[in-house]
Parts: sequence; C-alpha cells; structure tokens
Amino acid sequence: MAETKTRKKKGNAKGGGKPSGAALLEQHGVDEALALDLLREMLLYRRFEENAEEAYAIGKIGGFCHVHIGQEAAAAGAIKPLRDDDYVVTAYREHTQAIAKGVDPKAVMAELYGRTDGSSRGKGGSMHIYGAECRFMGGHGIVGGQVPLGAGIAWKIRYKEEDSVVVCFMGDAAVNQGAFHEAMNLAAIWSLPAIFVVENNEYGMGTHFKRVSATEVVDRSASYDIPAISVNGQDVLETYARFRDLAEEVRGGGGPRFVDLQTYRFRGHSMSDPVSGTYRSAEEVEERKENGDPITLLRGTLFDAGILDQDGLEEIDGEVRGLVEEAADFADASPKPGPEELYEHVWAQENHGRLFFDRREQAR
Amino acid sequence: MAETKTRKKKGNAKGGGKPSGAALLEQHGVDEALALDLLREMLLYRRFEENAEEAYAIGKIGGFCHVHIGQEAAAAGAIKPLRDDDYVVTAYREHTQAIAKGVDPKAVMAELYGRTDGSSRGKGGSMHIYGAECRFMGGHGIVGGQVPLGAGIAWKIRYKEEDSVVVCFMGDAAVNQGAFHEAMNLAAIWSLPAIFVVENNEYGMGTHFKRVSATEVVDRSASYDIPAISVNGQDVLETYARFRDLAEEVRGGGGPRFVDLQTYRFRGHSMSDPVSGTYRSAEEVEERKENGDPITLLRGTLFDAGILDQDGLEEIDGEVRGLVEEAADFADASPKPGPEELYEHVWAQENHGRLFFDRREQAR
Amino acid sequence: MAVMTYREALNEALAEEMERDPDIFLMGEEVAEYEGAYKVTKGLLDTFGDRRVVDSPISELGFAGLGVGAAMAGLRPVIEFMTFNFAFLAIDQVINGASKMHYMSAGQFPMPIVFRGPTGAALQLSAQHSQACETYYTHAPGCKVVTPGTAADAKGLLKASIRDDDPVAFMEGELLYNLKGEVPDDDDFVIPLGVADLKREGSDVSIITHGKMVHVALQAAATLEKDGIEADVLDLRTIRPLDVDAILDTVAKTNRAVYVEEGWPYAGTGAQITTLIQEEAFDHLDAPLLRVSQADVPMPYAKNLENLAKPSADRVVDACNRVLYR
Amino acid sequence: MAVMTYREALNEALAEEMERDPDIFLMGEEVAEYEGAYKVTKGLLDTFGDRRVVDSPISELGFAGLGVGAAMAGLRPVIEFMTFNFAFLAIDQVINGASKMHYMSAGQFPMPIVFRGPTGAALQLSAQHSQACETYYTHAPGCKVVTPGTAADAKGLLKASIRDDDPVAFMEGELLYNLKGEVPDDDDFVIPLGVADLKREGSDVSIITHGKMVHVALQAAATLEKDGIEADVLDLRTIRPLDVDAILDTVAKTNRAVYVEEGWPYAGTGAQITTLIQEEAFDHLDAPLLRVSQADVPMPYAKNLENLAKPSADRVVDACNRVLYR
Ligand SMILES: Cc1ncc(C[n+]2csc(CCOP(=O)(O)OP(=O)(O)O)c2C)c(N)n1
Ligand SMILES: Cc1ncc(C[n+]2csc(CCOP(=O)(O)OP(=O)(O)O)c2C)c(N)n1
Ligand SMILES: [Mg+2]
Ligand SMILES: [Mg+2]
Repeated sequence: MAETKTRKKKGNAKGGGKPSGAALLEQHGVDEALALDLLREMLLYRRFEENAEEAYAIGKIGGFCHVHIGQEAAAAGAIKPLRDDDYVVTAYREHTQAIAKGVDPKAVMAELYGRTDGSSRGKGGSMHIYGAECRFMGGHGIVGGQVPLGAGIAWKIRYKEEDSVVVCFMGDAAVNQGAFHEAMNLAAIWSLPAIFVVENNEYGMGTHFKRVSATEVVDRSASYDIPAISVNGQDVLETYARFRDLAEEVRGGGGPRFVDLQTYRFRGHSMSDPVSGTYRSAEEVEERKENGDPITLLRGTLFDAGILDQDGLEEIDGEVRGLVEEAADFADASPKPGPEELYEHVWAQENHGRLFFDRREQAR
Repeated sequence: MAETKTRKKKGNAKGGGKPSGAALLEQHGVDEALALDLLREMLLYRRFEENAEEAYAIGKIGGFCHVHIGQEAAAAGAIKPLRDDDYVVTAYREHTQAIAKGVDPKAVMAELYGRTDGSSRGKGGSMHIYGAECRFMGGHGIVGGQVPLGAGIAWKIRYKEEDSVVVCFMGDAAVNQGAFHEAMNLAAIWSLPAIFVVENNEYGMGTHFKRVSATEVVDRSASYDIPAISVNGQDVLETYARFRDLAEEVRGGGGPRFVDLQTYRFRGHSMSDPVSGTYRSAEEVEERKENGDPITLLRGTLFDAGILDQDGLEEIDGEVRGLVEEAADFADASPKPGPEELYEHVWAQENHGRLFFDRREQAR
Repeated sequence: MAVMTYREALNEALAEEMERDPDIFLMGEEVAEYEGAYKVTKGLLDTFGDRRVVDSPISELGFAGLGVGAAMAGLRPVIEFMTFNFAFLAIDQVINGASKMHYMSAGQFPMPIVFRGPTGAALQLSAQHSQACETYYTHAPGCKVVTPGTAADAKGLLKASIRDDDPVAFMEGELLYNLKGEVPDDDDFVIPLGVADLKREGSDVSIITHGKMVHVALQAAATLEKDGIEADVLDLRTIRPLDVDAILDTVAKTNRAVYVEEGWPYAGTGAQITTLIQEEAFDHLDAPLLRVSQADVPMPYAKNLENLAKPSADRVVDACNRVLYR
Repeated sequence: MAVMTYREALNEALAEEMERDPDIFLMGEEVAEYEGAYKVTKGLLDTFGDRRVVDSPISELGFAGLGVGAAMAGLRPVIEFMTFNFAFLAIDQVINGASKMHYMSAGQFPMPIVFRGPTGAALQLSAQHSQACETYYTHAPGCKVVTPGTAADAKGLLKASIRDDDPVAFMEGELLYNLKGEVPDDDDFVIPLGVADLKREGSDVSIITHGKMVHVALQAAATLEKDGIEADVLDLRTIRPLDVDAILDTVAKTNRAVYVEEGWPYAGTGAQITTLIQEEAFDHLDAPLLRVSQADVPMPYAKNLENLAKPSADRVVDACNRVLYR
C-alpha cells in the first residue's frame, strides 16, 4: 500500500456514498473502546490548549506559543498507535504530541507557566517540551532542525538492533529546508526505521505551501525513493489506521516512510498572529472548522455508530476539563525556578577547568 | 525533448551500428570548423593541466589543485555554445571552464603560480579563478555552495529582463547538500533561467555516488519538477548539441533545466590524492581512459569524417602546446604580490571608521 | 524632526532606497504579503510589487546564497532573516561566500548585500530564539556589522548599509521596533558606517555599548547621575568597522570604562573592545575594564530566570561603581 | 613512552575508546573506505566494521544533526568534519542543537557527542579552506572546545572528549598530523578537559596559547632564551572550559603576557583571554597584554602573502619584547 502514492482529496472521508459510522470503525479496524479513547484524547488536547490560550491572554504564559487546535488528529492518530519504546520528535507546535506520547499534562502546563515542575523545570517553555522517559524527544524551534534528529534517533534504533520506530513530525514549510533533504537521503541510504510526517496544514505562517514550493508535499520524497502517502489528517480513524500499518511496515525493516498528513490550523500561527488576514480569509477558516474539525468528525461517526450520545460526550468533556483544571492549578501552585537554576544544566558534566561564569559571578 | 527524462547508457555513442564521423557531425549540427575548434579547445585544456601538474610537482603551484583531465568535454561542450553575455559559475575543478568562458590561460596559470598577473592577483589560487568581464563567476570551494549563487545570477537575469542564461556546474557529490535542494526549489518556483549541470564523474573523492545517494543523479530534480536529461559527457559533440538546445529553451523562458552530465575523472581527486586505490581499481581507470577519453573520441570522429589527419592533429597539438608554454613563461615572469596587497580588497569600500588591522599594523 | 518608531524608520529607509535605486530588491520569509513577521516591510509590496519584494520559502541558506549570487551579478539585495537565530543555517554563505568574495577575486566582485533582521532576546522566547549573534559576524574580516539602537540611527545606518559595497549584517532589535524617536526630516538622511555616537556626555566613567543596550546604558547613567557621577555613553553603532578614535577618546577622558553588550561574554564583541583599549590606551586606565553582558548560559524561558540572564541597568551601575572603586 | 605521530595518537584514541564502549560510532566523509581524508581513521573500518565506521554523503548539516539525534537516544557519536571550514554548514545543529539540548531539557538530554576535524590553515589552501574556527564554538555556552597541540595531548584529550557527556568541538591541525611526539604507554591515558599545561617554564614573560601555535610559541621562547629572556609557555589545551587559575598564576609570576592564536584577532579567543586577565589580574600587569594572531584578512593563496598573514615566531618575539619594553 505505502509502496504507491495515493492522493486523497481533502474531506473525502465524508464524500459521496458516505459509509455509516459503524462501517468506518470496521474499515479502519478501530474498536469502540479505542474510538472513544481517541475522542477523549483529542478533547483533552483541545481543552488543554483552550485553557492555555486563556492563560496566555492574562500573561501566565509568555513567549511564542503555538497551539495545535484543529490538528489534534495528527497527535492522537499518529502517536497513539505507537509503542512505549517508539520515539517521537517534532517541532514547536507540540503540546498535544507530548501529551499523546505520555508526558503528563500537568508537567506540560507547568512548563508553559515557567515553573520548576514543568517538563524542563521552566527552562524550555512552549517550544521545548521534552519527555525522556516516554521517549518524547522534543520540542524544537528551528524549522527543519528536528528532521536530522529524527534520522539520528532512527540510526540508534538500527544500531542497537531494536524493533522500535521513530515518528518525526515537521510542518509543510520545513520541506524546503536543506536539513530535510539531507536527512531524507541519509534515512534512505541506510534504510532507517523512521516515519517522516509532514503536518500539511497548507501554510507556513502567512505563506501558502504552493507559493513557495515547486511540487506537492507528497512528491517531496521522490528524489530519495522513500514511499509516500497522503492521509486525511482530520480523520483520526484513517490517520490511526495508516500509522498503525506504517509502524509495522517500518518495524519489519521496510525502511523509512513519508507521510503527507493533510490538516488545517484553526488558530493563528502563534498566539501573537492573526487567525486570518492577507494570507487566508475568515471564510476559508470558517469553512474548514465547519467541515474539517477532527473532533466533530469523530463525534459524528460515534453518534452515527450509536457508540456515543450527547450525554456520553458531555461526560467525557467534563472529565477532560477536570484534568485541564487540575493541570492549571498544578502549574499555578508550582514554584518558580530559583536563581541558582540559571547556571544549572549548562554542562552535563563537572568541569575540571573552571567555568567562565563562575569567575564572572565571583567577581560580582 | 528536455521535457522527458531520457537515460543514456554510458558509451552508447560508440554503441552498436556505429554511425560514421560525418553522420555524427551531421546529427549534432556541428560543422567542420566548430568540430576542429572543440578539439583544439580540449587539447588546450589537456596540455594546460598536464603542464600545471608538472609545475605542481616541482612546487611552483601549491595548495589544493584539482584538474579536469578526462572531463574536458564538460568544459568545451557545455560552455562553447554559450554567448558572451551568458554566465558560468562552478566549483573548484574549474581551470578549463574558466578558459572555455574566455579567461586568458595566461591569467589562469599566473593565478596557479600565485602571481600578480593572475586572475585574482594570486590571492585566489586554483579553486578561486574568476573572470568578471567574461562573466565567469568562479571558482568556489564549498561543495554545493555555488548552487545558490547560480540561482542568484539567474535571478539577476530575470530581474533585469535579459535573455542570457547561467550554467551552474556542480559535482555529483554536491547533490546531497541542502544548498542544492534549496536552490533547485527557488529556481523552480521562480522559473529562473539556469541550467544546473552535475558533472557526474561517479565519485566524490573516494566515494562512489551510489554509496551515498538514494537515487540516480538524473532523478534528483524530480522533487522540483525541473526537466532533467542525462548526457554522455565524454562525447563533446553530443554535449555541445544538448547545451546549445538547452540554452535556447531556457533563453526562451522555459525555466530551469537539470543535466546529468556523465563523465569520468582520469586523475586523483586533487594532486595530493591517488588516481586509484581502495575506492576504484586501476583497471577501471584504464578502461575508461581507453574507451572514454573525450579527446580520443572526437579525434576518431574527425579522422573518420576525413576532416583531420595525424599531421593536422600534431599541428594543432603543437599550437596549443605553444600557448601553454607561453602561459607558463608568463606566469613565471609575473611578480609575486607585494606585502601591501595583504590588506587590499578586504573591503570594497573605504571605511569611515578605522579598520581594526590598521591599528594593529600601526602598533607593530 | 519627525517622531516615528524604529520600525517606521527602517521602513522609510527601505522605501527611500528602493525608490532611488531600481537594482535594490528585498527578499525573505513573510516580507511581502504578510508585510514582515515584525511588519518592518509594511506597504512595500504595494509600492514596489512582487518583483522587488519577494516572499521566500524557509530556505535560509538558499536565499542568502541567491542574494550573494545576485550581488555578484550586479544587483543590491536586501535579505531579511526573520531573526538572526535562523541565520546560523545561512552563515556559510555569509562567511565563506559574501565576506570573502571581494578578496578571493582581488576586487572583481564587490558584495553590495545587506543581511538584516532582529538579533538578541525579546521576551521569553527561550534558548533557540534569544541569541545576540553579532560576534558570529564580526569575527571574520569582510563583513560589516551595524547595530542601530534608535529610530534615527536605524534609518540613517540602513540607508548607508544599502549603499555600501561590502556585505553588511544589519542587526535590529525586536524590542526596539515600537520605540519612538526623532528622525531628521532631510530627505536623504544617511549616517556613515563606522562612526560612533556619544549619546550622553560625562567625565567620570565611560559606558561603551552598541545596539539595544544603549538604552540600558542611558538608564544606568541616569541613576549614576543622582549619585553625582557623570557617565559618557558611547554608542558604537557599527561594531565592524570600529570607530577606534571615539573609543580611545572617551577612555582618555574618563580613564575608566564599562562595556555593555546583550550577547554572551565569552570572546564577544565586548572582549574585543576591552582588548583594543588595554592594548592601545593601557596607560590611561585607572581601573580594569569591566563588561556587563548576558549571563554565560543559553537563554532560559522562565521570566524570572530570563531577567536574571539579561544585562540590566543595575548591573551596569554596579560595574561603573566598581571601576570607580566606590 | 612510545613515539608516534599526532595522527597515530588520534587513531589510537579512537580505536581504544571504540574498543571500550560499543555505543561509540564514527561518521563522516571518507572516514571508512578511504580511511580519512587525512588518514586519521586508518584501519578502523577493518577493525570495527561499517556499522561503526560510516562514510557519509557530503551533507554536513544532516550528519551532524544525525549525530545529535543519536546522542539524544543514548549513543556516543564521533562526527568527523573533513575540516571545520565545512562545519559552517552544520553550525546550526552544533549551536542551536547540541549546545542547548541539555539546558532546554533541564538535564534530560546530555549530549555525549564529539565533532572533530582539522581547523586552521595548512599550506596555500586559500580563503575558504584556511580558517581557524575555534571562536565560533567557544562563544556560545554549552559546547566544549579542545585544541591539542602535541601527540600526547591529542590522545589523552580525545579520549576524555569522547567520555565527556557534553558536546565537544575537538579541533586538530592538518599540519600537526605528521608531527611526532612521546605518548605515555599506560593503556588508559586520559587528560582531563580544562587543565592547561605549562609547556615551558620561565619567569620573564608569559606566552599563552592553544593548538598548533604552541610550537610557534616554543620557537619564540627558544629565540628569547638566547637573549637571556625566560618565557613561560602556557598551552591552554582546552579553550572552553578555561583553566583560569593556570592563566592567572603565570601572569602573577611574570606580570607580562602575550597571547598567540592562529585565528583572526577580532573578538577571538585571544581577546577573551586578554579580557579575563585584565579584569582579574589588572594589578599584576606591568604592560598591556598583546596578541599575535592571523592578520585580519581572509587567507590569501600566494605563499609569500600567506606567510605574512600567519602568526610567526618572529612576531611573537617582537610582541614579547614590546611587553618587556625592550
Ligand atoms: C530556520 C527557521 N526559519 C524561520 C523560523 C520562523 N518560523 C517559525 S515557524 C515558521 C513557519 C513554519 O511553518 P510550517 O513548517 O508549515 O509549520 P506550522 O507552523 O504550519 O505547523 C517560521 C517561518 C524558524 N523558527 N526557523
Ligand atoms: C561542504 C564541503 N564538504 C567537504 C568538502 C571537501 N571536499 C572537496 S571536494 C569533495 C568531493 C566532491 O565531489 P564531487 O562533488 O563529485 O566533485 P568532483 O570532485 O568529483 O568534481 C569533498 C568532500 C568541501 N570542499 N566542502
Ligand atoms: Mg504549516
Ligand atoms: Mg564527482
């Protein structure tokens, strides 16, 4: 399947001759429990980031903050099929992906608040969430910079003859970086166990992909002979099914894979950027929210399949809102890092020679 | 023609049902005078670099010196079809390409000798030959670094609405650089008048292309939808004909082109590297020299076509040897740069503030 | 004198120069339709069209190199880096390309190109987005480095940089864009590169600085004044080339100096200035030269830690008191 | 004590460490089949196979980043740059990646990676191939920079660098590879990072240096000796972190110092050392600290100009005489 490029028109999940909800679950081999779990997860991400947006608005969170709202299926659908010993590495729009891989939402929120109980003790912030113990490898701010890291993580898997895989996310704009080109070639020549995923939300900040790219995203692995597929990234069931299958292909020694995961950003590029404007119309955004919200789509399927009703939905929603409240309270209560932390973690290792700043401080 | 990829097996120019010399000239639309001129050029390059090798052996030339011996058709065939107002930019194996574009062999040799009459007054050396007035744009030492420069030169042509083109040469190993990827995408989205030429001599130093590349050279423009062709770069007539046609396509606004120019290096990577060894066998090199010498091949065609005989050949050879002698004598006679030149050309412009080193010098 | 923001001053400089010379074009990420990530290029697409104001892909190495090639061929590119943090990807084209081309070609290829964008920390952008990158460009010969701290300097120096035939790294400050200041009205206001500006006069101690830190220095000077200490505040404005005379003059006057810089201390521009002074004005020094800089750590995200890491007026006052042995 | 070349010493260090720890692998251009552009990796492919000794494409940014990712996942990569001139293409992964990872993750990801290769000028390689790149790596906190000048230091420091959990830029010298020297026999000879070595003792003047320049310094010291002047020659060996005590001790002893470095003077490592000394040993100084470095120009090709551009023993002697007011 992944051997051949298959293009999907966006929204075809709801296209003509629409299959029933039950049929969709069936088709993607997703059982009821899992389906409900995916809904629960995506709701959690949505509520978490809505809460973060409010916290940002009142200054509890600072700096650049990029939310994933609208793209939640790219976290739940692409990461939930993975094993604990699989790796994930991504860019700066990663709150939800960290949570999906197992980082405690409390630790993520505390990091956004810049507190010591944050995943990086408040030193990393929104763009640099890490979870070493659950193999969530960050959280990187240089566009394309994480792609060679993904190749390196895959290199380690192959080197140690493990049967895990790494999923390396990037945005559509990242494929025009040299780092992407070099890493893809390395992954191909060494047949590394990596799934390179472009979260193709069509825009890099205010620039539409087509304006700055000679070909479609899905064509970008041709030069490396890496099998590519396009996936409807708003359909969490399809996304889940595809990644479940891809992970097994790669685990089995199938070499790297390339995924054009078609999605859409419902918010501005970051908290400080407009949702729409010169680069995309308010109508376009509304239409996409209307017809392409991954949570609404799954809800519809579950209602249709009779697995869930409004009450059940509200129950789940209440539950995740509770978790988000908890995370926010936890973050609020967590202490700010003390001044001594400024100079901690610069070096992993004690220096035999003296650090320069020791002297500088001593002098003050 | 260039719209569709056509792969050529190496040596098919001499393949079954070998056409006569006259037929070959006919086929490629090259008349006698031009054919003789191409032979004369390639002989000049060959003798020039043989002479430089001797000079290097006795220490008259220093540093890294990369000769083009075996690849002369990639200079004559690719550059001779160009107009004076067309541009050429290339890497560090560029002595012959500089001469082909019109840089005086005397100035090139003097540069190799590190003398003031050199093309860069002795400051650039073998890897950095420039000829601004004949639009030879260097001479660059960072693998892949000249590819964005080629895009930039093409940008200027488009910006000024000129109808010239730029030919940007690179080695096969350069296509794995991020700079290649980024520049190709830029050239494609802006439809720049550039011909990107990979001198595919199969090896980057001691590494065969296939060992470090996921696909063939000719496949490397697929991601940018830039038309690609493979050309037998040992056949100067074919090379000439293809570049003559490509230049016109591009001049006419056809957008960028990509050429896999298949050739072979008869010498070591640089003067200090072995011709053969762990990475390629002496037999392989011998076989290629035997059957793939661009000068021998053209000579055969001209003999066959009755345009040239042994005497005529020796006359041309004597002539170019004379030019090379002249160049060597000229270089020998040219003065070394004076100490004052050390600090010249650091800045193009007088500084209002004082240069740092002015003080340093004054202090000494 | 018109009062305008630093952002508007840069925008005017770009518009005036592009108006003057059709060979100038502007290229970078989000510079055209989005009008710049920080809106510095507002309106330029409308005025000059998409031939001269060009949105690039995220390909720093590629479009920086494209600029170098275009400059070799005779154009005068202004390449915007959304921030200099991202220019690490392009530095090969700046150092190995632009900065050496004129020398390697013995004058055949001047390099009239400007690489511009914000440098240094803004607010809580964390380690990868909060770097003062000046020293990466001053260290190698061939590239000029300009760091305006006020609206007037921003305009006059950008115009000069665009007219200069050498590559210029023109480093702005994200936190300066909204800063208002007076800018001379004359319709061709150009400040020559390499001329420092004495932003405040005093005879007790010299505070030498560049870029954004000129405001921290002036704040410190105001505090010191209350203590009866008068500081010279010398804004270098261009840190390559250097106005050596201005530096030596203020030191000769006060015999004590503090360098304030936003970047890291280790082998930074401040180290260079300090070294220059002690090499050439050793006998004028009554006290060691001190530096105030970012703490020698990657920039942390947490606001309280970030504030500790940044150079502050208090720390400058402190350093001045120390060189005054108070 | 075995006598071997600097090249052999590096080769032994690599072989011994790879023998000791199976998580160490070596990757770079031409390191395997070709045995290294400068033959430093001779025989390693035979001994350790192509899983651990890996030829890469010419993709500096890519394979440097691959190393960073592999280090995050627990391996201990040794990444060879054919020369550091080419590492400008990879510097984003070193500065924004390797050097900040431990801090940004608050200790979750140590970064046990070594980036090694020759730095500085060889013979007539011209501007793009003759750069001493140390300062590009010392300026930002998080990366250690090691510059061995002798065979023994090469071996002991490379072993320590490979065992270190921080990223290390290990900078060798092309012109040093054939240099012979004595190397202790003990089968686990490790020199801790950050400890300078007094290569020669004297009490009149301190010549402080690092890397290749230690030999120029010793040559100068020998010349001065004929004049009855005894120089301390302090080889820092590691320029980040710095052995501050050793520096201050020699200055306290001689009260006069000259820094010799191969790189450019402007905001170079020498400026840092000078600044450090005058900040912290001001009262010990009887004369300004002087530096001898490469001329502040891109490296020219012509042999006579190249020789003028490089730091020489004569210029060091000269500088010593000046700080001695002779
Ligand atoms: C090398 C680099 N250049 C520019 C930036 C500034 N920047 C941050 S995100 C972004 C757009 C990236 O878009 P895309 O890759 O599509 O990811 P998305 O934001 O859509 O998830 C830009 C230009 C950066 N962080 N790094
Ligand atoms: C960025 C960079 N990396 C490495 C080198 C060292 N180097 C010089 S030439 C070369 C091989 C290039 O091979 P290719 O591109 O095929 O050109 P050819 O020498 O075959 O003409 C290498 C690795 C360099 N000059 N620049
Ligand atoms: Mg996007
Ligand atoms: Mg080659």
